[in-house]
Amino acid sequence: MRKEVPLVITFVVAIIVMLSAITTGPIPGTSIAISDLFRQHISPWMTIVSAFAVGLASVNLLRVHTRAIARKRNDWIYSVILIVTLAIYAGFRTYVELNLSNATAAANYALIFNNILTPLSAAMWALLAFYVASASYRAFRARSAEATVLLISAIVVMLGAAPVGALIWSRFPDVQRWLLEVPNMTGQRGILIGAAIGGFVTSLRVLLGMERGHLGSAD
Amino acid sequence: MDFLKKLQNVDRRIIYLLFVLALAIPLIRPIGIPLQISPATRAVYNIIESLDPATDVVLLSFEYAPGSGIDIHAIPVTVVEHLMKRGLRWVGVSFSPEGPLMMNMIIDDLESRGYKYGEDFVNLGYMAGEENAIRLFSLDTSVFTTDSRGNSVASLPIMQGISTVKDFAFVHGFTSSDLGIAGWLRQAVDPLGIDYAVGVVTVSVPSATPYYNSGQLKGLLGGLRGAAEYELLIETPGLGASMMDAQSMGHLLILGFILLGNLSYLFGKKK
Amino acid sequence: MKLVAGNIFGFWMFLVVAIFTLVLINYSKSGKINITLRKIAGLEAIEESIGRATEMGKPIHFSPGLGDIIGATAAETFAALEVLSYVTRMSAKYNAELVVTIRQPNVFPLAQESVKQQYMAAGKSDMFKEDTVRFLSNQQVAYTTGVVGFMHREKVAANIMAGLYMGEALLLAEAGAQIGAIQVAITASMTQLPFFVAACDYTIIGEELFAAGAYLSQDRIKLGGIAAQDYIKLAVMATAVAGALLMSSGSNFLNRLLVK
Amino acid sequence: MQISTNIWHWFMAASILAMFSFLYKENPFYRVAEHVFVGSTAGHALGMAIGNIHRFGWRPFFEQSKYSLLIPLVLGIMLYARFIPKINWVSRWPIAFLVGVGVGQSIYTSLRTQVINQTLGAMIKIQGATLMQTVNNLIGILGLIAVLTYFIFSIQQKGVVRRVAHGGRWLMMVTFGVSFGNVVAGRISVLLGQLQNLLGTWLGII
Repeated sequence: MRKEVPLVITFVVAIIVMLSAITTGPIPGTSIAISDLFRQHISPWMTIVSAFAVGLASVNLLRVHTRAIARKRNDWIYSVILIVTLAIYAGFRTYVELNLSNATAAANYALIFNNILTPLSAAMWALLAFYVASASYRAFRARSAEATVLLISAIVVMLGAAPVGALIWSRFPDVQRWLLEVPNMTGQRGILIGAAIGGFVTSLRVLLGMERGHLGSAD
Repeated sequence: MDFLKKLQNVDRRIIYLLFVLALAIPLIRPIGIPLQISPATRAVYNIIESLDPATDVVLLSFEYAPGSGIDIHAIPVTVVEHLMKRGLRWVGVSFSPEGPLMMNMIIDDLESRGYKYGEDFVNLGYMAGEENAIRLFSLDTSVFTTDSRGNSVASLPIMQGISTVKDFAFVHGFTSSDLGIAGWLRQAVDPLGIDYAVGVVTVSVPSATPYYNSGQLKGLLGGLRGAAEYELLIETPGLGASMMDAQSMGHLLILGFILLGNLSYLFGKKK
Repeated sequence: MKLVAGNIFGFWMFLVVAIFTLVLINYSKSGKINITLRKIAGLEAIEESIGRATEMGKPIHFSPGLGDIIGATAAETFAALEVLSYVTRMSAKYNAELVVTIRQPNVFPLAQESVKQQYMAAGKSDMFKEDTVRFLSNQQVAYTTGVVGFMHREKVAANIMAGLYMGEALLLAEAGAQIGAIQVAITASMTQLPFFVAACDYTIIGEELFAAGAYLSQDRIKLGGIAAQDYIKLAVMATAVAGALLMSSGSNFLNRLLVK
Repeated sequence: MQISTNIWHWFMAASILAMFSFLYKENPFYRVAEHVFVGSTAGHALGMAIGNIHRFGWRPFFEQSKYSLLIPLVLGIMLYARFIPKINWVSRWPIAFLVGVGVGQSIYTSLRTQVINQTLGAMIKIQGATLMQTVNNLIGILGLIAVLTYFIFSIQQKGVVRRVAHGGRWLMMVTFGVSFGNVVAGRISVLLGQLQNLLGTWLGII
């Protein structure tokens, strides 16, 4: 029972979700269409279960950091910072969510969201530009024929994408477009098809319970 | 050739410094390099030009987080500007948690200019469940009972006559991941046959291009460059246009790095 | 109940392919066919990198990617979790500390359960701790910031990244490169592959992600699945060529059949 | 030049500088920014999750008598059974549910939308209006075969197979190069946005 129930749940839910996208009309012998079953039940259920999963994950985050504080590990002060900010944001956001008509609260939340979270996020993201610069210096080297191919197509695309490229040679944008639409598209298509086939077989194994590391073994 | 050897192992911090200078200088003193407009950008412009402000409502879907910055945010800013110029109404929705807040940054600006929330535009808020939620919303827009401000969606003037995604004249997405596009195509565009265009971060342009070529996407705006092109089309320069020079310099410097890196590598190897 | 137009061919093909895959899996399971996989350079490096982590007394970091188990990315994440099983087994074998960081809350319970089970199976339950699998943040940049900080502070010896990656890939890979960790990236995320190629020691590309589980475990069921993947690919190639030839000779019969 | 007097602009500048300081080396400023960032986003998600449970579960259950919502509410609570060793196993039911949704969404679509549609994309008339188009079309079909050949695992790469697979690898390298070239522009844009914030919004020199 402990082993079978989860497998049955996965199988039944998966079949409903799958058929809901591609069938119309009621299930024979009933008046319910699978797509309605999905729309009215499975989908909102999933939103709710996912939300509980966020809670579970947050409990883990809190436990990891409260332990760090309790044991006075190096840098425990940072764990305090994390827990305090988490509590403030979670508390405030919850209040906003439960009182949607309170526009002032929403506006104040937007203030601490836009002005703290947005710059942090964008600043971290901006580090990528520096890393691209240093990676292009250190790592993009013509070590082999393959690496050279990668290098040349990257250079052509860069010249085609920036307005300055067209000033150097007016055809750069055309060559860039050709690379993008012919070899790039073909390569992408191959990778996409391969990965989709791999994904299909992997999903099939999960569907039929052949892959169940995540469900644990019998105990 | 000691110099080349040293060059091969130059401290990465020097590279960082050079890079920041190359971008900051043209930002302070722009040069004015001309810009070509791509057909995919023009396609979006033409669609919006062809809509009728009296009857048509546009759906905008925001699926990006603040982290992607202006590379994506500049796109909805200019597209919304175009909609407003033409007097078109729009409904905003989001399937990524930070989307509504990004949308509000645009809405705040519109409200300060006198446009009316609920009549000219509305922010329905965020719905969890990613692809799943896209499908649910596409089949029945009333899954949002209240908007992001707690108003009853059914009572909003702009929502009258809208019950599925097919009731919108045009759908434009803004997404920072490939999944956003694939999700919309799978769940709404292909099965329901709606007109859909999308603005993406520059990184996603290669993976989005096949969808544009196959006609599944009616238009494609790629990153800050796409925004800059669009700003030119609607003749309202904004964030994108002001930064194209610095972007060119950044490109040149990176090309220079690649070249220098390879030269020092080749000479270093010969020794 | 009827199939929606556009899915008739797709649905029957789905059934045919699924049954065919099951037959091959069963043949492989019962030993009727033996499948030997070609070498996938890089997957062997995982064990080596874990061995080195043990020598250095530093932890291994594993990330199952940024994908969720709901939506289109499900399969990539499942494939990454298969790699995680192997990494956990190796960590148990070499007594190397493993830390798994998680972005998607839905993936968290799966990864935790999976790691716990593998340690139990290896008789090393005590190696599993509350902070072995750590949720950081579901905001992708915040997750990345957390991972980068963690890798720098703990000076991880090996960094193994499997599954779906987005823009932050280079942040993760550069952080690993700066602290000198051996890095193995296993992903089908096309836009990020060039950065992994540049900054990682080993990069495993595209469908290889889905073959990794079978390759590492040599499990007969999984190997059977790989054989099925190969036949499906051959069928795709044949269809594409036949379709192109038919189109060139003026018939769009095959194209119409596929969209039925 | 006019330095901003808005407190939030100063905070924004501090965030950017804290993150950028990491370029020099890992340091306490970065650590503070990192922990604030992880904490705030995790808190935001938690608040949103509670909101979703309330909006899509709690309220419809009590106010609209949608009693079937008891199922996900119970499943959700079952996730927490993992903290109680004796009934640990029930936490696998909600996991099984989530996995089911995931598999159901991806299994058919990966075949229909990706494999079939992409194969269709390759099934085009080879002879084009111009020689260039014909060449492009040939690259399209032959390139696809080469890339797929590279991904064949159960045949050893020898002889012709090896050569075709190699061709596939080369084509993929072009693809990666294109991706890299495109990414560069995007990354620069994001950094430009930050420089604009620092130099314009905060320092007021542009």
